[in-house]
This record gives sequence, structure tokens and C-alpha cells, in this order.
Amino acid sequence: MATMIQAIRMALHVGESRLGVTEIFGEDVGPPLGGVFTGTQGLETTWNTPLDERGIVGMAIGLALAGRRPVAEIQFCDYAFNTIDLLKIAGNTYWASGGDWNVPMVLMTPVGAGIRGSIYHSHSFDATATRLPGWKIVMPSNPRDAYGLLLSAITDPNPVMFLKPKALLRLKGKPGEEIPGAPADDRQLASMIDAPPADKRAGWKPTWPALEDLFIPIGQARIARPGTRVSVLTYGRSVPMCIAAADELAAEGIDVEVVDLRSLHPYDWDAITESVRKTNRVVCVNEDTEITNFGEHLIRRLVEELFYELHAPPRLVAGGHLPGIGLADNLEMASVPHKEGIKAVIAEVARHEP
Amino acid sequence: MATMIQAIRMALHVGESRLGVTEIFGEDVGPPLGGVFTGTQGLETTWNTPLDERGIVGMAIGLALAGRRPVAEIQFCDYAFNTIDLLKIAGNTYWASGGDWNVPMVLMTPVGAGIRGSIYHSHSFDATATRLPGWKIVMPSNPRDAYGLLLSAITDPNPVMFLKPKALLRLKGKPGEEIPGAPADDRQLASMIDAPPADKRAGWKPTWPALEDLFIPIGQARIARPGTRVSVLTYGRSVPMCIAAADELAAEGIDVEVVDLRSLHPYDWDAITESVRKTNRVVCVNEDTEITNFGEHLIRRLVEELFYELHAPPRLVAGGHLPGIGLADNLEMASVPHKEGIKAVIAEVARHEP
Amino acid sequence: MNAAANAAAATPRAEATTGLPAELSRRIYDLMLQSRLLEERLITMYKQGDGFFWIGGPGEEAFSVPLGLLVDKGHGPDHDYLHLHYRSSGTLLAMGADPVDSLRQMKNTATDPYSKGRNFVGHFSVRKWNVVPVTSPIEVQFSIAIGTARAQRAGSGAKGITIVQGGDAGTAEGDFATALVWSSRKGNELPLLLIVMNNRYGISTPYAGQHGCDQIAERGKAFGMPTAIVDGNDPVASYHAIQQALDYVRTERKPYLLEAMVSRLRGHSSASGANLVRGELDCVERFEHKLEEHALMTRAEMDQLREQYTQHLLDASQQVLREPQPEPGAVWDYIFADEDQVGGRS
Amino acid sequence: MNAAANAAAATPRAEATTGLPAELSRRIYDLMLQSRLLEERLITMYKQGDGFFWIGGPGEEAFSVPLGLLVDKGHGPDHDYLHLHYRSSGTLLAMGADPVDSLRQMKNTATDPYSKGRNFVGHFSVRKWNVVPVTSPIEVQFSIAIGTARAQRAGSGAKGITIVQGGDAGTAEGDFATALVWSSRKGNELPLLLIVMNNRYGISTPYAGQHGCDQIAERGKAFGMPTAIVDGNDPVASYHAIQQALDYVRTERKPYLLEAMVSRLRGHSSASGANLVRGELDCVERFEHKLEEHALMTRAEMDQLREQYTQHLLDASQQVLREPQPEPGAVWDYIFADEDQVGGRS
Ligand SMILES: Cc1ncc(C[n+]2csc(CCOP(=O)(O)OP(=O)(O)O)c2C)c(N)n1
Ligand SMILES: Cc1ncc(C[n+]2csc(CCOP(=O)(O)OP(=O)(O)O)c2C)c(N)n1
Ligand SMILES: [Mg+2]
Ligand SMILES: [Mg+2]
Repeated sequence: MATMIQAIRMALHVGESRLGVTEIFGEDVGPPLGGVFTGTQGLETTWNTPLDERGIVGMAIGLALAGRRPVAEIQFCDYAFNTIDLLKIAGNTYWASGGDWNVPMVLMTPVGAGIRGSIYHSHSFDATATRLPGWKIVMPSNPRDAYGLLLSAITDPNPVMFLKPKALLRLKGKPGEEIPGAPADDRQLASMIDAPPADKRAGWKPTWPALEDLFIPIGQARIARPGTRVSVLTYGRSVPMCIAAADELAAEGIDVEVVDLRSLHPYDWDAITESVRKTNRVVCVNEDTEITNFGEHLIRRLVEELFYELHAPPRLVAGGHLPGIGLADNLEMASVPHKEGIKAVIAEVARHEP
Repeated sequence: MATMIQAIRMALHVGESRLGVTEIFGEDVGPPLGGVFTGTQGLETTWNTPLDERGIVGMAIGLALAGRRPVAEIQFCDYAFNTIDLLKIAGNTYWASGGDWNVPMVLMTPVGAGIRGSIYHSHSFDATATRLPGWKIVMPSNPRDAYGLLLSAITDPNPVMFLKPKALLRLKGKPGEEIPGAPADDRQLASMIDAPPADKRAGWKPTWPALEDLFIPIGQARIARPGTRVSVLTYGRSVPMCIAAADELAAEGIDVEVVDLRSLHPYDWDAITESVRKTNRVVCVNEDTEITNFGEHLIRRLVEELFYELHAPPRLVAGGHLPGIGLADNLEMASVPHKEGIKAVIAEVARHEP
Repeated sequence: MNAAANAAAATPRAEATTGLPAELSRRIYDLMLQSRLLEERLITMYKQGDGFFWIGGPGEEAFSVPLGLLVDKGHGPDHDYLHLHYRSSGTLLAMGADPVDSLRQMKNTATDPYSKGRNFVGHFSVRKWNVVPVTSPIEVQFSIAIGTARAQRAGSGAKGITIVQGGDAGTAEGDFATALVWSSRKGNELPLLLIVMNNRYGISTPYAGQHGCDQIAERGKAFGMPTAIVDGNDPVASYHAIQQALDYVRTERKPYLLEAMVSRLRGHSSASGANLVRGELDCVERFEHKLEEHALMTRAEMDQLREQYTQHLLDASQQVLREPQPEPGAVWDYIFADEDQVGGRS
Repeated sequence: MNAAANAAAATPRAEATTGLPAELSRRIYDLMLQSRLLEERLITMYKQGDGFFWIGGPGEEAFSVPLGLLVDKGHGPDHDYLHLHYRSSGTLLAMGADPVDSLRQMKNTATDPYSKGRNFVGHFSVRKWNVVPVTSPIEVQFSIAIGTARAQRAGSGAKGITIVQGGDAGTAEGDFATALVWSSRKGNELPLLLIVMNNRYGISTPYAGQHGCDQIAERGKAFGMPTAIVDGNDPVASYHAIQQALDYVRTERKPYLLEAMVSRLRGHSSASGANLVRGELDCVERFEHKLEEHALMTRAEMDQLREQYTQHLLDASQQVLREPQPEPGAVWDYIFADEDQVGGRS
């Protein structure tokens, strides 16, 4: 089964070969490297930019204004914080011009902890991204969603941010997470689309499988694990953790529903409220720092609209309000949510007596 | 009585004359203009920077590392969004170096709507600022607090952000909002410290009153209006609106407590919980966009810790999730909270039957 | 134009002396005058409370009008993309914009075609002419312009080029360097004309003491791009300088840095009063003398033109005051290009 | 040093030929070797799983060691501030840093004096020597360095200057332009030495095709600052170039841009394998030949030194593995300089 990074590569291939993507660029995105996570290997329209994130975002906006379909990458979201003003412009150009100019661009960037990336390869971007009106924000938790969300992002007439959960990029899909048209056999797929080692790469060309369309609508959540006792609202890297926590809690007789938002903006309010109305208990889980966190928006709106249907105080499991994520195991583990902690909070909420 | 902008000017004078402030800089901060809001007129250590916000923030960090006490200004917070990475560095340097280097700097910037500033002179910065671990964030709602918070900011060994509510800068203090040592008479004060018109400004020097110290501790809220029925948690420009709404509601027999946070980080959790425990009802009011908003953090923490003491769903009154604030009256009014809307929500919460 | 057209037919003598065909000289004057009078009307509206803020181009007409006449106007990469600043009214008028639309933006009416009453005056947006939205943040247009220029780079087949314009103080922003770096990459050059309008001020801050180079144009040299400095108060010199720069960029598909020395006749904006500034050269006045001198137009013709446009703008402004303001609910329009689907409201 | 000290006394002949006093040549070699062996030990630790990530300076020793020897070391504005990058181990060792501390940062131990196990190796911070924390974001040090330099500007009375160092690709960031603009303001110049370590790569991206200038040094000229390019693989040439640059900045209190052409012997970082790269000149090897040639050291002496340091670093790395890791609760330390008062936890 394909990994998420292979799924992204295949989606970009579909994008440039039949969905109108005109260029895919960023630092080390083109040959010879094809991306620090191999996400852009073997593609036709990739190129390497100067080391200048402001230029990368500006370039994408300009190309979009000129009617092209750019897909830009910021190598790590940790390095996008000097471009927030430009991201705001991408998000407000259509509005500020009264509908005169739209900005159809995709910005991809790896986010989150989990690879011992220390202070500058561990940032989350979801809270910041949800503060950018005019942007659509998606974040997959598995290869199939990555493929389907990226195809939707590529064809969207608005700026769409595609957040790549760093820690999941190399994980293979599970049953049900197939990429339509991609060979099921890992080794076969790898031999077709993974670039050989640097020294043997010259002249290499990938053999793309006959990939089929899969458009996962932006704004549509997915019930990653159905359950009845507690609703867990999460996305990206936290999804598999929450599912694992839920599976363990099942043994303790606690039946947890895990809602994978997939789209952070617009988010699937119907799916969220349907789940919470059913379980009457909610836990929001994400990795970003806890103060002024997107999960707090969901909780605020839930208490505003569903106050009396909540049988336990809603809870947020998020990253600590820390200046950074430290390198040492202990430090990273103490800074972002992990299965055990998530499990404990879900259990508390599930067992809470009104 | 002094206006807030006069209070800021006087605090900066105290800062440079006896609290160790070594330089005050930013775009048009020095002579001849002395700040686009006159906040730095007549000071000794002001200078004009190049038009480069990244340079301004970097300059402040560097000066602080070199043991100076800089006060930097970003002319409008709308133009600080290309410096978030540097602001993060100011906030993480002490932590990242394991306590080796601290960064004692003050960053001032005008925020918020209320002057028909259109898309780029109306931004709020509180949600973004509270997402900068390692920073202390203050925002006054009246001249006295502005004076006392700025003196505390200047003497703090950490980076402190001083958010200036644009719409309140020219408002005079009310009784109880005196600046210790400043003449009570407006005209007298103006004649002493307000610069004459540009053409008569050459050679002018202010006559500073004998100002006294006033250190309002960072992290300490103020009960702006005591009440019993509903707690309104707010700050900055929204404070006078909330007080006005509360005064009108008093006539309807609704006794509202307005808590002026003054410090957004660290915030005064004791004062907040004490008020909410008393009223059992809470409304958070601020101007920033509503998705991933600092008020949502307060509400999330309140429901986590005080769920059963809440007799009504907590509410947030904030700015719409819009790409910008439009110029026309109708557009600005429809984009940020105003007295009538605040009043309606408080009344709803007050009248809510559990 | 009509009034100007009535003027005596062009004489080779005049051409020789103004350096431009007589008809073109009159056309340029006519547009400079319209642009100046438009700005004066906008300032009057501001002073009468019919607008919250004024910023604009009095003092840049001698450059901005020729620029507007020389651009390849149209939609898409085969025409020129314009990333202008908030003093570019002369360029827009020369391209054929209706001055009344600026009055609408000044009064933030619902009929404002540039921003629907959302943005300050001078913040143009005309997609059909490749005029991308003018943004308030200084210099970001230089980071964005490299994108439209890349869509037109050598080999793309596109015939148009990209023109980006900003002030002198703004070149201190990293975005100016971004445009220099990205447009000059060896083998990946971009067809980009970078224009710096140097009025020697950033709000209240003089050029002197803020820059290490005497002229901003010097900064292009390290990147191997041709540079030029022109008297932006002289429409003839500006016309030729712009034409030369455009020819280079169009044919070479490489960047060119042009610096225009201009005046700031009404100060920075309404925030500084918008009153006449003493000691700044007035390009309209100067050109009027020249036209008279060379018998291309008479004072009477010019006075008549001035009167005619002044009256027209006065009438137009009164008309605009009667036009509707945006509805409060309009804030929710144009958030997304597909549907206005807003989180928290989906 | 001892071993080197045992070597034959300096001979004028040698001095004449290496261009530096014999003793100094041996000192520089000794430090270059220590720095190289330190990096090799760090790479070995990485490959053995005793560290999550490696990045460092193999290929920059011939420049970074002389730099460390020439800085005015101390605390406060009367000494030099250093804003280094993640390849500056040679400079730190030359200043007197203990190599073991780098092993500690590699293994992210609680005893790591630079970041307490929080940051990647090569991210130095030594307040007592004015070494400000090395940051991972490329080029931001150029925007921050102008601040320490301003604290030392002409008239401030401060004797020290500020030195800022980064790579070639990073100069595309606006921060590099910020340092050029702010340090060269006429009448407000800053005592800033800007150093670009040009290894002709940014990770996988070659210099060619990314820049409009053949040499980064060219970018200083528009700002009226002296510039120089030096063979950063030659410690003698580097020593003289750095000395000349430092003298200028110290006495003139104005900026100077120095570009050093260096090698990247182990590729970008552990992310690209950290293996030896073919075709890159090795400055240590080259200097060894020179020392031998000029009879300043014998091969035997050099081999003995190499063996001695290798053994010392091996022992040290084993020692470091036994040192404690940070406690989980340590994440809450050093958030605020006064008290660790955290919102949500006050
Ligand atoms: C990024 C940014 N910073 C600050 C401002 C506030 N501001 C508006 S105009 C201006 C001065 C611009 O000077 P210059 O670039 O020379 O253009 P000019 O107004 O002189 O034409 C400033 C500082 C802004 N609009 N954007
Ligand atoms: C702002 C930023 N963008 C991207 C990165 C990722 N990155 C780390 S090193 C590097 C290349 C740096 O090249 P150069 O400046 O030449 O320095 P070198 O590593 O070659 O010494 C990149 C892109 C980063 N650390 N910071
Ligand atoms: Mg100017
Ligand atoms: Mg390099």
C-alpha cells in the first residue's frame, strides 16, 4: 500500500498531467532531490527556488493571478512565519478586490512533531492557518485522504493550504486507504515511482500507474472510528493516536468515536454536531500550542450551541504553551499529545458523572 | 486629564530619563513627526528607522541582547505579519539557550478598528500575540493603565508587547485614571508636552511634569465595573463599550461585572475565576477574528474548570472571520463588536434560564 | 481630449523641441491635468468629509501618464501585468479608467468598481487590464510581481511583461531584494520592469540617512540588470526612459530597474494635511510652460480644459454622493471564489 | 596544543613561506584538526544512533578557526558579538570551547551548556563570549546582528564590533538585504562584518541558476561597503582577509562584506547521509601538506595529534552517553527570565 508521501507525489502527477497544475516549486523541490521528504520526485513541472520563503509565496500568488495553477512548498512550516502577511494577501485578494481577482494556488508544508526535529522542525501550523480568512485548510491523516484532498485542493479556485503531517508521511496506508489505480504491492509501487539513490538517479524516470480521480470534498469530515460514548475531534498526526487510544479503551468498554476533520476550514460542522449530539461528550485533540488553539474554537462553538447536550466538560488535549519543542525524547514527549495522555482524558470524559 | 497617547509619551519619557530605556525607534517615530499618533514627540532617544519591519524587530532583539533597553514600534500591527518568525525568536531565545540569553525589549504597536482605517489599519493582534510563547502581552483600556503597564513593560526582563488600542489613543482619562504627577488640566498638559504644528516645531522642547512611578503589575486584571449577574471578560478598545453596555443594562436591572484583563499573557486567572464563580455567567469580548480567538481560550479553560458553575452557555463576541475590515461605515460596523451587539448578548446570557 | 484635439495641428518644429509629436504632447498634458484635477477633487472631498482618507499621486503625473500610455493593455500573459502603488492614478487614467470610479472609491460606495467600498482611494484593481489589486502594505507587490513575470518568462510564449512600482523608502523592505534576486537568476531571468518612484520621503522620514546608496538604481547593478534614473517631473524624458526600459524587457525578457525622481506636492496623505508643499517642483505647471513656449497649446486652451474637467469632476462627485453605500451584509461577499462558505457559518 | 608545541621551533623561512608565524600556523592546524575530528565524532555518534541529527562545519575549518582566533572575545559591547551559523564549530573551538560540550548537544543531554538538550548540535550559545544563540531559521541572524552592531556604533564608545555569518543560498532571504541596508545608512553606519560562507549549495540546490551575481560580495558594492572574496580553504589567506576586514570595521565603525569560498565535505547534513563528498577540496589535508612541505610539522607529529584527539573524543563521547537526559518537566524551565509564569498555569 502507498505511503502518504507517495500518495502526495501521485496526486501531484495527476495534477500536472491532467488537472492543469503548471508548476510545482519550493526549496529543493526539483531535481536532484525532489523534496526533503521525496514528495516531488520524478515530476515534470518541479523547480528549485531561491532560499526565500517570501519569494516562494509571492511567486505562487503572482502565478495564480496570471492564470497559472501553482503548487508551492514551504520546506517546513516552521519557516513560513515570515510570510504571514503574504498569506493574508493570498486570502484577502478576492475579497479586497470585490471579487475581481481570485488566487487559485496550493501551498503545501510539512507540519508537526514526531521526528525529533527539535525547535525548528516540529512546529504545528493549524492554529495559525485557521486564522487566515479566505484560505481553505486541509490536513490528511492517511494516504488516501492525502491523495483525494490534494486533487480537490489543486482544482479549487481559492488558496488552499495542504498541511502534511510530517510523522505520517512514510507510513503505509491501511486497508480501505487505497489510492485508486495504484498497485497494491509496495515493492511494485516503489519500483515504479520512488527515485533510486542519488548516485543512480541521473536519467531516471518514474513509471506512473494509471491513477484514477478521487476528489475528497474540502469541508467534509470522516468518521475514522465510529463510537457512541465520546466524540474525539481531531486531524492529521493525532488521528492514528486517537484511534489507537480508542481501540485500547474499547477493551475497557469505552466506545469512542473518532472524527477526522480532514478540512480545518471550512470545517464540517454538521458531522461534528451529529457526532456530539450522539455521544454528548467531546474531546478535541491537536498538537498545536494550547493558548488560542483551533480546538478551542470548536469547543467554544459547541458550548454556545450544544451546551445542554454536553454531559461532561469538553476537553482539549493539545501542545503545551511552550516556546519550542525540545530535541530530547523526554522534552518532545512532554510537549505534544501522546496516546497515553489522550487515552486518559478520553476515559475521564467518558466516565464523568454529570 | 491626559489622553492615552499623552500617557504613553509620558511613560516613555520616564523610561528614557530614569528607567534605563536606551532607544525608542520605528518608522516616523523620531523627529520631525514623533509618531503617526504623536506618541513619541519630544523624547530624547527616538530615531527613525528604514521602512523595514523585519529590521525593526531584529534591531530590537539585537539591542536587547547587547544589554540595551530598546522600545520599538511597528507603525500599525497590520504591518507586523511579516515578522512573526522574529517575534517567535524574541520569545524563544531565553528558552532555546537554556536561560543563557534573555531579551528585554518592548514592542509597541497600534491595534484594532474604530477609525475607518480600512483593510490595513484595522487589524487586531491579540489572538496572534497570545500565540507567541515567551512574550508578555499587555493592552490598556485607559490612560492610567497605559502609563502603568508601559512602565512595567519597560522594566521587565522579557520581551513585552504593548498593544495600543488605536481608537482610544486620543480619549481623555476619566476620574480615577490620573497619571501620578501629571497636571489635571488638559490645556496645561498639552501646552507642556504636545508638539506645536509642524511649521512651528523647530527647536521646540517639551516641559515634562514631575511624573511619579506607577507600576501596574503584568498579569493583574482590573475590575472595571463591579457587578453580580454576568462577568464580561475583555480588554483594550472593547472595555469602554462593555462598560457602556453594562451601564445601560443596569437600567434594565442587569448588574454586569466588567473585567479588564489588561494583561493577555500571563493573564489573571484568579481574578477571572473569582468573577465567574460569583456571577456564574460569562461573555468574552474582543475585536479579533472569531476563529481561533483568545477569548475562545478563556472559554475553553472556563468550561474545563468551572463547567458546573456556569448557569448559561458562555458566549464570545468577536470580529467576524473576514479577510479584512471594509472602509465603509456599514462594513466596519458589521465586522467588529459594538455596544448594541455586546449589550444584546450580555442580556441574553443574563436572562438565560438554566 | 476633444478640447486638446481642437488645438492647432502639430508642427515639426514643436516636435523637435518637446521631443515628442505635438499630438502626443497634448495628449499627455491632457491626462496629466485630468489626473491632477482628480486628485484635487479627492482632496476636497476628504476635506469636506466625503471620504475617510486620501492618498494619491500629485507630483507623479509626468511619469505615471506616459507609463499608462506605453503599457500593453489587456488581459492575460500576452499583455502587461501592472503591480502599482497608491499614487498611480495617472497611469490608470492614461489607460482609460473613468475618474468617477476613483471618486466612488473615495466615498466608499457600493458602486466602487475597485473594491466595493472596502479599500482606500488609489487602491485600483482592474482585472480586464491586468491591473492587480494595489495593496496597502508597502513593497509586497515586489514579491508578488515575480509570479506574473514568471508566467511570461522567455520560452513561455507570452508576449506581455510585468511592471512593478513602489516608493523609495519601501525599497528597504526585503521584498525589494526578493524581486532583484528572483528576477535576475542566471538562466532564469524574468521579464520584469522594476520602477522606484523616488520622492525622497517615506511619510516624514527623508531619504538622507536611511540609505547607503545615493540612488536606489545602484542596487540593480550587482544583479547585472540595466538601470536608469529619470527626471520623473519631465513627461518627455519619462516617456523615452519608460519606452527604452519596456523595449529592453520585452525583447530581452530580463529585468530592468528604473528610478524616477518625482515630487510629493500634497505631502504624504490626508494624515499630514494634504496641503500644498512649498519647494516641490510641479510637473503640470512646468509642462504647461513648455507647451506654451512651443506654441503647442495656448494658455486659454489650457484654462478651458482645466475648467471643463474641474466642472465635470465637481458634478461627478455630487453624483457619487447620491450613490448607495455597501450593505452591512456585504462583508460576507467574495470570501471564496466558489461559494461564500465560511467556517463557523458553513 | 602540547604535541604541536613540541614541534621544531619556528623558522623565519617557514614564516616567509606559510605567510604566518610558525607557531601560529601550528596552532591553526591543531584547531582545524580538532574541529574536523570533532565533526567526525559527531557524525559517528549520529550513525550509531547517539543523536537524532547532525549538521556542522567539515570544510569550513580553514576560515572558521582563524576567525575564532581573531575575534575580541569577551562579554558586552566592548567585545565582539558573534551571530554564527550551524557550521561554526571551528570558531568556537578556536575561542576555547570544550569539544565535549558539542558531544553533549549532539546527545541532547541535560548537561548540554548550549541548549540543555533542546536544540540540534552546532547551535551554540555562549553569553560570556558574546556568542548569541545560533538559530535554525536561515539568515535571521542578519536582521538581529544590526542590533548588537548598533549598540557598538561610532559614538557609543563601545570597542567591540559585530560579526554575522551565514551561507550563500541564505543570502536570497530579505534578511541579508536588511543587514546591508541598515548597516550602511549614510551617517548611521554600523560596525558590522558580514560574512558569507559560499559552499555553492543550499542543501541540494547549486548556486548556479539561483543568483544574478557571480559572487555574493558584489551585493555590498551598491551600499558603498568594502567587499572581499577569499579562498576559505586556505587558513593563511583567510587569516589575513579576516584581519583586514576586522581592522576596517573596528577603526571605521562601518560595514564590510567578506565572502569565503569553502567546501562542504560531508554534504548538507545527516539528512543527506553525511558521507564524504567526492571532488571537494579538503582544507585540513591541504594544510597538512603545506606544513610538511615547509617543515613546520612532520607527518608523524600530525598523525600523533590526530590519534590523540580521536582517542580523547571517543572517550568523551562514551562519557557523554552516561550523562543524564533532561527531565520531562524541564520543558517549563526558562520561559520567562523573571519567573516561569505561564499563561494557563499562572
Ligand atoms: C509594510 C508597511 N509598513 C508601513 C506602512 C505605513 N506606510 C504607509 S506609506 C509609508 C511610506 C512609504 O514611503 P515610500 O515607499 O517612499 O512611498 P511614498 O509614500 O513616498 O510614495 C509608510 C511607512 C505600510 N503601509 N506598509
Ligand atoms: C528560513 C529557512 N528556510 C529553510 C530552511 C531549511 N534549510 C536548512 S539549511 C538550508 C540551506 C542553506 O544553504 P546556505 O545558506 O547556502 O547554507 P549552507 O547550509 O550551504 O552552509 C535550508 C534550505 C531553514 N533552516 N530556514
Ligand atoms: Mg517616498
Ligand atoms: Mg551553501
